[in-house]
Amino acid sequence: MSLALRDLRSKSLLPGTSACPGCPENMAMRMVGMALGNDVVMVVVAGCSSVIQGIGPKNAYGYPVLNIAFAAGSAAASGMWRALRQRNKDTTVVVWAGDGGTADIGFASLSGAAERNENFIYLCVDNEAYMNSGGQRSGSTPHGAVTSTTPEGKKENKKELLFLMLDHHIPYVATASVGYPHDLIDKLRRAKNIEGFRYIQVLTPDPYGWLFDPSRTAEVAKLAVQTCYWPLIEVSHDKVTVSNESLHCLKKETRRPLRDFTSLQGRYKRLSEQDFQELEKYVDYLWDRISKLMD
Amino acid sequence: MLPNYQFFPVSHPEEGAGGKTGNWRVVRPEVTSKCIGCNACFLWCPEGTIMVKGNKAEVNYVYCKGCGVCANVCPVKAITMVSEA
Amino acid sequence: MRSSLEIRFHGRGGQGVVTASNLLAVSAGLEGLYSSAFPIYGAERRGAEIESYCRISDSPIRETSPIEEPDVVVILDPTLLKISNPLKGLKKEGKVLLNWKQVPPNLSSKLFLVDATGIAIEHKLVKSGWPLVNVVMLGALVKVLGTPSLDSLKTAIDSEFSESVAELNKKAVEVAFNRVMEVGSVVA
Amino acid sequence: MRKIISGNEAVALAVKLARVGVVGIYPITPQTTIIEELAEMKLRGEVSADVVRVESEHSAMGVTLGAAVSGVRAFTATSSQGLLYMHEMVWWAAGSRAPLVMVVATRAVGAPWNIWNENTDFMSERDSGWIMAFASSPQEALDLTIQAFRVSEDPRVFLPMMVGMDGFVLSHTKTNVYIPSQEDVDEFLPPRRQPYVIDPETQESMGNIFQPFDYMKLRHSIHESIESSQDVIREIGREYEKLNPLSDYKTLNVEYKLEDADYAVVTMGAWSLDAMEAVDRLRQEGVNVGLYRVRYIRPWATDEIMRALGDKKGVIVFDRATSLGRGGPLYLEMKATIDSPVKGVVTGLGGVSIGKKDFYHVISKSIEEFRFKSFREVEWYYPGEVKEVELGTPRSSI
Repeated sequence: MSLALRDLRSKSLLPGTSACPGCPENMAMRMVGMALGNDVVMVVVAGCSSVIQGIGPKNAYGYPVLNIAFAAGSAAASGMWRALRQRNKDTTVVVWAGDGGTADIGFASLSGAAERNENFIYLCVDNEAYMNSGGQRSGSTPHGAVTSTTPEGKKENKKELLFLMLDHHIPYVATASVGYPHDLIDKLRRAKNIEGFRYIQVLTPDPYGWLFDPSRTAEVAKLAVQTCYWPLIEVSHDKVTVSNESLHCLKKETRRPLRDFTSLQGRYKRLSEQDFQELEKYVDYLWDRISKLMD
Repeated sequence: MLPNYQFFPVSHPEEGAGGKTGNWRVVRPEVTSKCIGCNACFLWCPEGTIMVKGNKAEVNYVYCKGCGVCANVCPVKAITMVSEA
Repeated sequence: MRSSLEIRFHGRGGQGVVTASNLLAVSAGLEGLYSSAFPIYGAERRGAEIESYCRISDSPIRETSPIEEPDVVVILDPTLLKISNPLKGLKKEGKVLLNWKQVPPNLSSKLFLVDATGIAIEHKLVKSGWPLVNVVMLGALVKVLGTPSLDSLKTAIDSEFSESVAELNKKAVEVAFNRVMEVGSVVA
Repeated sequence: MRKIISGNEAVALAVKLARVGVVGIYPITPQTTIIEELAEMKLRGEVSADVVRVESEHSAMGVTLGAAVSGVRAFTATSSQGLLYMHEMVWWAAGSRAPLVMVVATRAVGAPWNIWNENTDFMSERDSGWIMAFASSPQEALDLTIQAFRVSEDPRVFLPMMVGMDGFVLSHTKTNVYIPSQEDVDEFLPPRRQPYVIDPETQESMGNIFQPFDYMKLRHSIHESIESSQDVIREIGREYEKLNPLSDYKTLNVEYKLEDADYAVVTMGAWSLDAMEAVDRLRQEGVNVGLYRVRYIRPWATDEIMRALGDKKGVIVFDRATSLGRGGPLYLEMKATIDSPVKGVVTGLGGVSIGKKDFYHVISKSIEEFRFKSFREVEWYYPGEVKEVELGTPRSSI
């Protein structure tokens, strides 16, 4: 799965954005550009990306963007692709939302659009908290993570959007990580050629919310996959594929220790032994369910 | 024939929408002769400010924020972070 | 001077009271008259008392409020006479059209009777066990009112129902038109 | 063509005639039959619009806005709680300067549950930056909905437009409606115009962060657009008379027997017609009274209103809506516009039925009060037996 450089020109993001240094969402946005080409419009819901675009009348994103209220991304995209189709355009419509806009406030409109099998790609950039407003807990925050609203460490597990979206019977569901650009780019390219609702959730480790050195963003994104905290999986028309980078996770014995992932991050500073076991149980459970999917 | 009171918050793609972000930098990436032009830095640069030209990575210092991701992902450690001080 | 008619329908939820007033309005509209029809709005359920209204005029209708002093009261279900007063506010010379076989006691008004239930059953206009008397009553009503014509009513029925249902209803309204009887002012 | 149809059917027909591209629909009484009718039309192949059955009103406006900014005519409709749930998106649509049209079949706002007519839902959006018209008949609901697309897509305006109509009283009343021909509507509505299009060809984006100065400039621009829309509405209204020769849209608002009147009644919506009956009766009795029907809440026709009402000895404003703690919104607007004595009457809330007799009673009583210069600023009027005094605030004696 190698991609030549000429395939990887990206016009989705122009230098001089308002993102924090080391921003994983910017990485993902550039990869979207590498994958999808130019015939793309975006709906960006409230979140870091509303700010990252910079100050109007300039825009750091190379794609036309409709910025919209927090809960309205999937709805707006539903109207947009229909309007473009009526105007005989083959444009790919992409919703770009964070985990708050996906798992929490935007979930009703996401679920509605998925149930209607609307024809667009929904990209959730999951940094596991409300990072734009200062790192508050979201439904996607993992067990044990300290956030500005869970200073004690979150007591509940991460909401399983992967499985929730699978239960919507949509043609394409995938997870990816900015640690593995080729995997993400391949998935986006496959998704582009599928009609109907396509959901991709990309892990975007945030150095400022997860509390690690920003130079290590890509490294943490890889570690999440290697320690099997984050799966790379694709379900395309019910065909389940676990990416090569994640195959070792199917067996518990071959997984890299979860500590290698958690110990790098300040957000797990309050992680007790019991919390850690809870997190490990979560990983076991995750892969049990994935194994069952593959049967 | 748009009346002069009309104003629409429309924006267009342009570099530097967040300002001259090179000013944010406290450490700068410097590409040494060890560079093999593999494009890892290009792939992961969050700002799109590093490009391989003629088998060697070049940094756009106008906008590079000095996050150090490029140095971290370089497989041959060809990028060193140098203080701006 | 404007000439206008105000008709109030009384029935139970599920009897098609609203459809009746709508169809009357449509029939009048077909003759170039002004008309308006609307029900008492609410979350009425099957069996509950229901009122709907129809105004017919030769000039534009301005009033939008429920009819308090009707020229004609149409009662689709005689049992309503026991539980409420459908005749409230009826004008002095006002008329009552009642779906019943017999003359009710204590009904002080110019009364017209038609056995719409019987006619509905005769014409197999029954749904979920309930005779569909609403349209049948209109056949009698246009006779009582003198306007709109039976033909306009039939045209309105064609626009409202599928062909087979329309045919049954058109036959039924004709029967009702011919069978309605004036029983005169009944004074208690 | 003339037909006996309901207000909701009239609106659905207007949407069809305007060749709308995308309709976002979500049910709520009493608006629902609009969207049911549209879905039926779609099934019968009478409209080519995409009818999107969304999962909430918030999404209904999301779909409508998304379609509008990407280049097609878009429409939605709602009522009451639905409009309130949509509120955020209503503002977003105006800030995005998106030409689109929404019909609001008005209904009271909970709690408690009440499905009957009241205009507070509609009136509560008057600061949102929309053009807002209110119909008084199913005919006007159809006419204003067609005109709304034209107004909304005019470069001097470029704002969404909301058409209100009284829930049930208009939405469900079947009456005579003149339906213009498709050819006439096609000629009346030019091809879609909008300030920008979200499309790879244009590379235009909408709504990222703007600096405070620019933000204020945008708000000012919306304000100016609403003000300037008065001329646009009058111009379009005159042109609309070609479609419906019996219509009168030369002015934003409508006067009735006002010219020589000493006293004026101000109303909005369906009950204006009932009030006209009362005015006629009072005229017969020699009372010098006329009526002013507000058709546009935004723009607010200050000049028209000052000309019509500026010299009256007393103006009685009927509100079927509240700005709780201050009376009725129409009363407040009127009071801020003219120097004549203004009395506000709040009534007809939550479906309380008000007919010509009630108008006759309140108007004659109020005129007496004006004559003795002892009118109450805001009166809550209950028809029938309920005594207002029962609801008076008890004053503590300690």
